[in-house]
Amino acid sequence: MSINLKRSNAPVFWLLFGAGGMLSALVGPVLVFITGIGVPLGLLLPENTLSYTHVHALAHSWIGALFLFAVVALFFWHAGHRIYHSLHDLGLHPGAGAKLVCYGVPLLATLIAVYALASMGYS
Amino acid sequence: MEIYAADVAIVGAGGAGLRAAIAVAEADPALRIALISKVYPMRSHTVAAEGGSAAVVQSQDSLDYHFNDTVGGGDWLCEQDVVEYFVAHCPEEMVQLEHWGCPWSRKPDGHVNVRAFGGMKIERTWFAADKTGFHMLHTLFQTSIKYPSIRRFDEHFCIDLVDADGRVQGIVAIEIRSGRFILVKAKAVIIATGGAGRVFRENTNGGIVTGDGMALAYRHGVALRDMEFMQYHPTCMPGTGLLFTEACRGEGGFLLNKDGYRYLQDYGLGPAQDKPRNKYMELGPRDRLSQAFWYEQQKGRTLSGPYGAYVDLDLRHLGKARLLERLPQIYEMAETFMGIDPAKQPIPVRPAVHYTMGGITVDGRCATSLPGLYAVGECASVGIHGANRLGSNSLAELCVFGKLAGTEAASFAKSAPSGDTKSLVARAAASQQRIEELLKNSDGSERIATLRKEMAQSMEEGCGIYRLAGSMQATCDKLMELRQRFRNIKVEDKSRVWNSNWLMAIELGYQLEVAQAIAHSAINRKESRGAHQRLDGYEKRDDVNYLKHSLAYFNADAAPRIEYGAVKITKSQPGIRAYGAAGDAAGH
Amino acid sequence: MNTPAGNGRRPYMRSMQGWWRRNTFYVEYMIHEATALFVAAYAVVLLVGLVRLSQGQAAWNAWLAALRSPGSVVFHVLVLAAISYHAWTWFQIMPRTLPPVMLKGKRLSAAAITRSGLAAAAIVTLMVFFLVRGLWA
Amino acid sequence: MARPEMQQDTEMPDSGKTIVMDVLRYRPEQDDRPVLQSYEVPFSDDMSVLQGLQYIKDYLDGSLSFRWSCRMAICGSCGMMINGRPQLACKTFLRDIYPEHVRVEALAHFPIERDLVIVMDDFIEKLESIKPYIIEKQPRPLAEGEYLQTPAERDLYEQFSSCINCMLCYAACPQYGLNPKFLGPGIIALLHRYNLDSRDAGAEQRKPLVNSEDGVYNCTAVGFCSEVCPKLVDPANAVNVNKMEAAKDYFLRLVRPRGGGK
Repeated sequence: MSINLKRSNAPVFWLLFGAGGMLSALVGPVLVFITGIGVPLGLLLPENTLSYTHVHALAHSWIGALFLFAVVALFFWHAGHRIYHSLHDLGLHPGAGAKLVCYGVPLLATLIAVYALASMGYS
Repeated sequence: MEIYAADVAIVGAGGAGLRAAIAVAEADPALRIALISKVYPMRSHTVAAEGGSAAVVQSQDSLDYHFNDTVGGGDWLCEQDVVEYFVAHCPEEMVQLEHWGCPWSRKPDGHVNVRAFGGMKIERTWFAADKTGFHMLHTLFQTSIKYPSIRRFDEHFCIDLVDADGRVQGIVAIEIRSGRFILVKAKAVIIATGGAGRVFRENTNGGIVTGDGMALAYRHGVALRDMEFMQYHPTCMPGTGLLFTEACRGEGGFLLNKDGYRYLQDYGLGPAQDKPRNKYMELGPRDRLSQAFWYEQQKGRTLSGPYGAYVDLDLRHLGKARLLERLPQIYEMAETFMGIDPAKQPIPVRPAVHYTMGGITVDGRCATSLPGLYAVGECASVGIHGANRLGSNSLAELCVFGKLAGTEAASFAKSAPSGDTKSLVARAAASQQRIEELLKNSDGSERIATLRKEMAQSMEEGCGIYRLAGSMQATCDKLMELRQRFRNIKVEDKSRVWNSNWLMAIELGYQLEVAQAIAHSAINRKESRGAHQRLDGYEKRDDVNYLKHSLAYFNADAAPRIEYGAVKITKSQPGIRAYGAAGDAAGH
Repeated sequence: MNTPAGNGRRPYMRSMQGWWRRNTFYVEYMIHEATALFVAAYAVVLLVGLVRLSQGQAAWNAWLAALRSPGSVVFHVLVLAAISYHAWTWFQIMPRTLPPVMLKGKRLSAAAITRSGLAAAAIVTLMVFFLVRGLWA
Repeated sequence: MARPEMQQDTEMPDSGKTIVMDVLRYRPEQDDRPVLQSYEVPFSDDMSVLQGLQYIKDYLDGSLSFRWSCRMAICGSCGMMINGRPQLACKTFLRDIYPEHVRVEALAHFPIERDLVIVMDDFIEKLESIKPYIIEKQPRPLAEGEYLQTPAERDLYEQFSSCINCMLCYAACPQYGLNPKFLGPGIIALLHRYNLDSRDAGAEQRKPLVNSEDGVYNCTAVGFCSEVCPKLVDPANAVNVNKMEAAKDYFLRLVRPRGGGK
């Protein structure tokens, strides 16, 4: 047997996966409810909860922007990593292409999120 | 035939074999070591030892106490000079294991903790919860990986020793996975194959404990010594014989008969007290406790279950927390195998065969009468157990004498010349042919299991806790008959890859010969001593005629020849073996 | 058959095909892994929202309007179920991923760690909910 | 037909009942692939699956091969798939399956040598690779006595030292099945055991294995390894705690001066 002692790069992706997993476990359900169910149906939440003024103000603040960025980017990284491993689990032997997609999409999403937030400026 | 050239070959990779291998490797890294075992090392039966390993460590204890407990416990049939060496070297070996990572249980201050055990004046049993043998074995196995000169032959079944020019020069083994034969040339060979408890029906031993190494040495003219002394452990699971460690009693467990009475006080072990007291009651020696069970059974005071008579091992008063800390495996076994919660219910127990006190005759340096051949551990009789082994001396023995056997074999190997390979191969080929005959014997009609069962049943009847000439003779006759029938054994499986049917047949051959040595040694010892107790006019110890080691010599197809050898006495003259208040009165 | 002595070894390797159907533990594992698809989908929704937000009020309102479509609501109910299941399993596994957590010299049990995780999620959920409601109501 | 007498090592009360055991057979010298073979075995409430197999070997079919020894769940020999789950045959009871059939197969994810015997070379080689022994800071003479180690320090690693090398966790780990190069749960648990031992200073030497492509990150936290462990070792914990260690090492090495790390 030859044990491959080449250092794995997985820590980068694993940490992003873990952070996203923890964040989505903590705030995922409530965010989905707010944006996807509560506000659209006016359920438990006033209709103007997600008004442009409110949300833009949130995105305009450092802390709010950071939160939005973390949620969007880390959710992507979490999902991408898990999907990549699931392809392996299903015996699809993901090659470089799959890896590119599973980690490239989160990277792209991260950049877009940064761009979108930056374009709004900070107060 | 494949040939591997080693300097030292070690057969058996349990505690003793591993310790010996490490000793050889440390003695001289240039020596090539072949470590041959029919199982992977961590499966060896050392793994099942529970309670602990003896070494003097407390300031109120002394080497003399350990010596006296051992020699008195062995009913003075011990080699006293060897016992002196043993007790003096136990502490450093236990510390050595500690340095190698053995997870000994600790006191709050970080020092190693010790517990009480049967027949001991002062607590000196080092323990790792109740999995001491397991932890020692894994520690030794994993440590052995550090030494590149140890080449393991895992799952290689040793079928013969190869001797030439009056000395041992190697071994022949079957590689189990392929069925191929291999000759391991060696200038010195150490046998460390463990005991032979499976020749009895109800026993605590693993399936691999079949006396292989004993039979190998025996066939090559080395005497088996003191084979009549088979230790019955008093607290075993009825039916399966699985062991509930002596530590159950060391921690304060009680033995109760059907009236809930601590019956040991009726057998010279009292008076009964609530707290465990060394050498009293449940902390008496194993032979006495097993004998007391037998008498209780005769008096109709035992309980009765699907597997016959039993008594209760009561641990309830120790409380669940302490049981889980000190006896976790016992807890698990009682729950899994018997559906009993030992914190709430007593555990049914009865005596079962546990340990082979006798074995391959070796001197105090582990050397047999065949030059180059050494033996160590349960398969050997180095002389420290006498007629009854003290609990926790066997694990210490593996280390103390494993190391000694290793260094002795190493120095022998360095001075011995290489043998003539051609003649060794010829001898090995003859052994191979004999073993292959078993496969070719297509019209055999005797089932392995039938013969094994008849042997085990007969051994229990003739060589149990109490013995009578008539039943011992019947056992001797039965064994002779079984050896005849063995020639007609049927090995159904003719294949080569992992053919365990074949291996079981070979093991049965070993067992029958070792069983014969036991039975004939027993019938010839006309006295009662330690684990050999007779009820036919020889109820007393007879130092005049039998303060001697029995020596069983292989005698081809006939019954073994029994001779006697002197016992080395240095500082302890045979005295009264007393425990409880009587022991205190006698000054023990 | 009739192979020469000792050459009969032919270790057999079994296939891993369909391994995840072999017991309920694996099936459950695959289901909780599959929640990643829903997390990904929701992340896309949020990313689009973020981009729309940066494009101004009209774009943002269009995004909000899209969220009100029946299809979107049904989709988010599914996402809520999946992501809640993800949260549940995440905290079930958490004791296996942490070094021993000591509390007053005693090791915290696996069940206690899981309970703490679930409790934290519940608290965060309520906090976010009331923060959002309180701030903007 | 009267059934033959019971085997020697354990006498079982005769209940008159039988149970069917379907055993996956593979004899490389005659079988192309594994096939199921059924045996009808006398059944009593206290019989383990191992005792059932022993009965088959002794009285029905001597050619059935399997490993076993201690019968008390400590030697680690008799791991096998019993009704699809990795278990020790000596610790699994027929009464819990009766009257269903008992399906017995060789431990999953390992090559079958023959019948219920697997090839365990891979496990042994991995065990040898992790330096599973105390690597002392500096040698301590025996005369200085034992290392001091408090019960709390012992408790840290004790659990991981309880591994009996039965390999049930490997049979439970799909990641090992999918990629046999993965170091795997039991071995990482043992590695962790030494790293956690207050007497050991070898963690640095074992790191490259943990950090490697065959190391801890092959694990996707399925967790079944810990579920099936007969000794409650929790190998999944060892693996996942080491992911965090490996991650720390990955990033710290970037901020540590070259060669200046400890």
